[in-house]
Amino acid sequence: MSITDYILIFSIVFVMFNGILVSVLAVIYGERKVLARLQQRIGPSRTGPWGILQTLADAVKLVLKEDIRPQNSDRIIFYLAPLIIFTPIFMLWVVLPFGSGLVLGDIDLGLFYVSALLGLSVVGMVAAGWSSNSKYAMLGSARSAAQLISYELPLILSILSVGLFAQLFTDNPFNLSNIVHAQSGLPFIFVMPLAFILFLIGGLAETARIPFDIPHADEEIVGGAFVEYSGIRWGAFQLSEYTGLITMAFLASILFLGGWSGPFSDKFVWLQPFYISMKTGFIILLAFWIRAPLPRLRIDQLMAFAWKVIIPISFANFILVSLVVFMGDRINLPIYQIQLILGCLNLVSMIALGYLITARRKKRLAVYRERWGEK
Amino acid sequence: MFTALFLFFLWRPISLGTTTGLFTALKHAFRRPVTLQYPTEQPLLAPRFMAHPVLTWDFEVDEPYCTGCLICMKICPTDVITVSMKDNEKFASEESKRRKIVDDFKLDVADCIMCGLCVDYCNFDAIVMSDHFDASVDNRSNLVHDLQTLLEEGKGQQEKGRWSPPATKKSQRRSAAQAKTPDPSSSDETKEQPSEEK
Amino acid sequence: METKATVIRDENSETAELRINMGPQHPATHGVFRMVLTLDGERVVTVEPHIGYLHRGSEKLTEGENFQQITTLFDRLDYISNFNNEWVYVRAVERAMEVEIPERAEFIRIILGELNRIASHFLFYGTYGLDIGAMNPVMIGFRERERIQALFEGVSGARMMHNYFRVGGVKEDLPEGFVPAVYALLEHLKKGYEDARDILTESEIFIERTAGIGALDPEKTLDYGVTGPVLRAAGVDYDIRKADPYSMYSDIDFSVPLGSHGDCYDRYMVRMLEIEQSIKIIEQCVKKLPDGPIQGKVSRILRPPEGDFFVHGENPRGDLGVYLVSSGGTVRPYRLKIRGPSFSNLMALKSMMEGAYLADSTVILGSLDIVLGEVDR
Amino acid sequence: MSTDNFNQYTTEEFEAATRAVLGNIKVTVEPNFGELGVVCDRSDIVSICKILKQDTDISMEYLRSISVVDWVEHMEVVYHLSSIRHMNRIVIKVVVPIEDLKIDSVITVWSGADWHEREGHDLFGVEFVGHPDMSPLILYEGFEGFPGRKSFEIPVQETFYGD
Repeated sequence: MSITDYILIFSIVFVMFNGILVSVLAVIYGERKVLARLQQRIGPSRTGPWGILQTLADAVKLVLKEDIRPQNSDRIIFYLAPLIIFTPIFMLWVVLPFGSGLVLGDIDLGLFYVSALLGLSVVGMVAAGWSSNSKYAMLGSARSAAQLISYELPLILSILSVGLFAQLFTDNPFNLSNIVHAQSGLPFIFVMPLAFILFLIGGLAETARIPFDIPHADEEIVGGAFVEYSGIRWGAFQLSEYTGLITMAFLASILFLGGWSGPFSDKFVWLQPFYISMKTGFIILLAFWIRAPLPRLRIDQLMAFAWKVIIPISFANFILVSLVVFMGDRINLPIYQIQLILGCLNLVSMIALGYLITARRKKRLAVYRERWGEK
Repeated sequence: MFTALFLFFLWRPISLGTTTGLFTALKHAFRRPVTLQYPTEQPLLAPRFMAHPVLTWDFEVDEPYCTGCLICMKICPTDVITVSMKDNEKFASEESKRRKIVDDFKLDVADCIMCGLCVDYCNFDAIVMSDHFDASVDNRSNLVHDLQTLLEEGKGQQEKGRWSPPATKKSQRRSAAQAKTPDPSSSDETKEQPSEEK
Repeated sequence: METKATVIRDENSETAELRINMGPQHPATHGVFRMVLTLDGERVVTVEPHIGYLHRGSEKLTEGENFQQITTLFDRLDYISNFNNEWVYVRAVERAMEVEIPERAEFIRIILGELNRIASHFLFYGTYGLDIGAMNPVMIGFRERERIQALFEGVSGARMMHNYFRVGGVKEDLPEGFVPAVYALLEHLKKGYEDARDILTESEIFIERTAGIGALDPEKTLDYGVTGPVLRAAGVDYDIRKADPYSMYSDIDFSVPLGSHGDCYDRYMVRMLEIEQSIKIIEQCVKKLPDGPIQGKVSRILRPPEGDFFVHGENPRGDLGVYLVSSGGTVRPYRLKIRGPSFSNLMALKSMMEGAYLADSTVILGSLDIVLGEVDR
Repeated sequence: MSTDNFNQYTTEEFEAATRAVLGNIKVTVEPNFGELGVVCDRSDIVSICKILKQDTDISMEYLRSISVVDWVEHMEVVYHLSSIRHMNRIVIKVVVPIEDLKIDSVITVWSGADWHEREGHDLFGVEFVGHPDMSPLILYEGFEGFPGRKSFEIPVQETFYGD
């Protein structure tokens, strides 16, 4: 490689890195603003016009803050943990396509790469919690280890079902760009809404957002694994949290919402990043909305939900998709028919599940109705 | 057709508890915020609002109403008032009816709990609760208000009309046990009640 | 559902119990309360409450204050329900001095006291939502409480530390336009109550988190001297407004919501339904509000006769009792003991929390709705 | 638990019933400002409390508070009891001599006596014999003196105004 290549790579990485940082600032600002509106407040309004510089001001404050390390903490791991948690999330962005051809590394096993890196952040969490020499941090890291590992399964299973289905369209179904190309006709959300919902739930849990924010649980263990961190190291954790959220939303829009494709996206290439960021933004907004009124689950309920509800459904969904794809391929059905069959099966199973869950929810609600309902 | 199907099959699972909460939150997003942007928007204080007490000025005789009778000092639950009295020079020249007048008056706002007992118990209506709520200073010793400061603040309060002249108020208190106080503390809903819907 | 579960251990593995210190600086301990939890994984094995961080010696201070000045101390006991505190204190002195209180003053006291109860319960709603992790409730709770406080400011001049109730009546008459303002406020409160209910009451996650958690049976609640909504959630019909009616409560039509299981969910529901009942009481009182004097005949210097008097009233948190010992003819009480409801309610914490999850510890503590100003005094 | 099934006593009836229940024990039973006052010896306090709680006619199941009053020559421990079924109230007053500030703990009767007794020990130095844990509740460990007592001087603290 010549020197110009290095400069090119460096400048691309520089631009992407800073682009992600800026978008994290924007997402944090957006979260504060949206949450404020959902709570009938105004939100940040003083720093800059409409307070848009608020997160920047916070970031500057974090940089200027004293970097404190607890006395008996493990020095090396304590300093390493933010990096461990920080790096894999950013490495994900290598394979995420912003448009047709607009991707750093268009590797064939993109889906595997993504699922491998998604599992890495738990190492950083455990490292941070263990090295802090704080009981709260240790509880938090234990919680996040349990939660992240449990919810990885449904997440990866739903990702794989997308890969399975994309097999019908392309030879390289695990390439993210190919997956997007496969959705130029019909986004996968209409074909397999079940997988989409599973992905959303898994993604919310992976990014530890309400109602699954048990690893942080401000009211119980005051922030979890990174209680003892301060200044920019704490900022690194926060940064990777929100980058994780953006990544999840981005992945969801690539895997299920058709990525960059949209009206006229073939004609005007500049529309493609716009479309994909719109879709990402929509999913992020959804996460904000869910955050506002919902209480947090308890750890045992969360685990029960993962292992008793979500993971069986994910397996069933995976088997359903693979069966339909396999059979459809075998009897040479046209793709639209396979899509129709899978969509209908998904809808039916969703309705069935809906009723099952309703029965379960009613059992919960019966507590209210029996005790306090109208007599 | 699809909508009908959707409603028929999916509405029931959706319309339960948690979802109601989600939609309630969404409803709030379209209401006017209840925030009061404090330094730019000043709160509307009630006429009865109580910040620390200040002393009033008798413009007719050009002297304070306070005679330094010490009752506020005695009734103060946190002992923040220190008063001393002196002979009134204007009484000798028959300008004033007050035989004694306040000599020194110290109020420690840092410890004042704004209970209003001193105003209640003052026999000469010489003390009044101000509406000076943002009393922060950069040094605690600045929170000890002396006679001059209190009188100046009191004059400001009198100009704002937060205080009625003693003749009426004194008789009011006398008859307080019998009659309803006609103190025109007009609107009580002082904080604005923002209309809920957008 | 079952909180008291046995912990299954692998005999070969070595486990250690973890002692963590929750508080006095912890976001969910509602003030400067501290508890030392011994954890087995996520389970709480023992809990050791520590109080006293906010001890200001209120009882001792009263011995050096005049009877008029003590009201200010009572404002600062349970700083969420100030009117109710003042009320119990002035009733104690009135009981000692046998003062007749004019009817208008009584109605003013009931209206303000019940409004304060609503404010307190809304605050509970907000903080309880936050304890469980929901963010919206706290804004709704504070929004409605703010409205009530704005009305209080118009009446007494202060938003929290009112010092408005006097022995024999109230400080000054209600401001003009109070009645329409109360009606407008009640309309807002009803709407706010509906918002509050929609977000938490029927939410499955909320029910999942609270139902069956921290249950106390009636015998145990009484054994610990627990009162207020926590007692009524256990199904014991004991509301001092009904059981030992004071003021004009015997003339007012209202019901006492009762729970059946005594768990956190019932406590929440009892408080929420009490908001409804309080609104009902206020509506009746505003309708009945007579004209007339607001201050009974009391001398300016209060000298209760010799004797000891125990007066209690139904605070939002329970049974606030004031034990007033007067040595006769003095302007200061000889001894004044305050029996705070939160103080007794907190004693039951141990039996509720042991065996529960760590995450439940804040839920249980929140459901007691303690105010440390009253626990430590 | 409701009040319907139980008799509502008048004051006199209740006084008589209490007297009858406490038949063997040497006590003075007389009205005390709207409540029923029982003055007893300090050695009898636990047995009296047990009887009052367990007797179905009295059933003082709710201990409202335990107060200590410092009368300089002696201390007085005052128990306020209440019955939720009957809505009756009893005040038990026990004199404890200043030389020997000891009284039996009633924690075996009501668990709710726990912190009240610890508080009494903290502020007045009354020792409740039989209480499992008499460590300071409200005051910090190592606090000198008993701040509830009349003899305790509140230390005067000068307000600090900085420069």
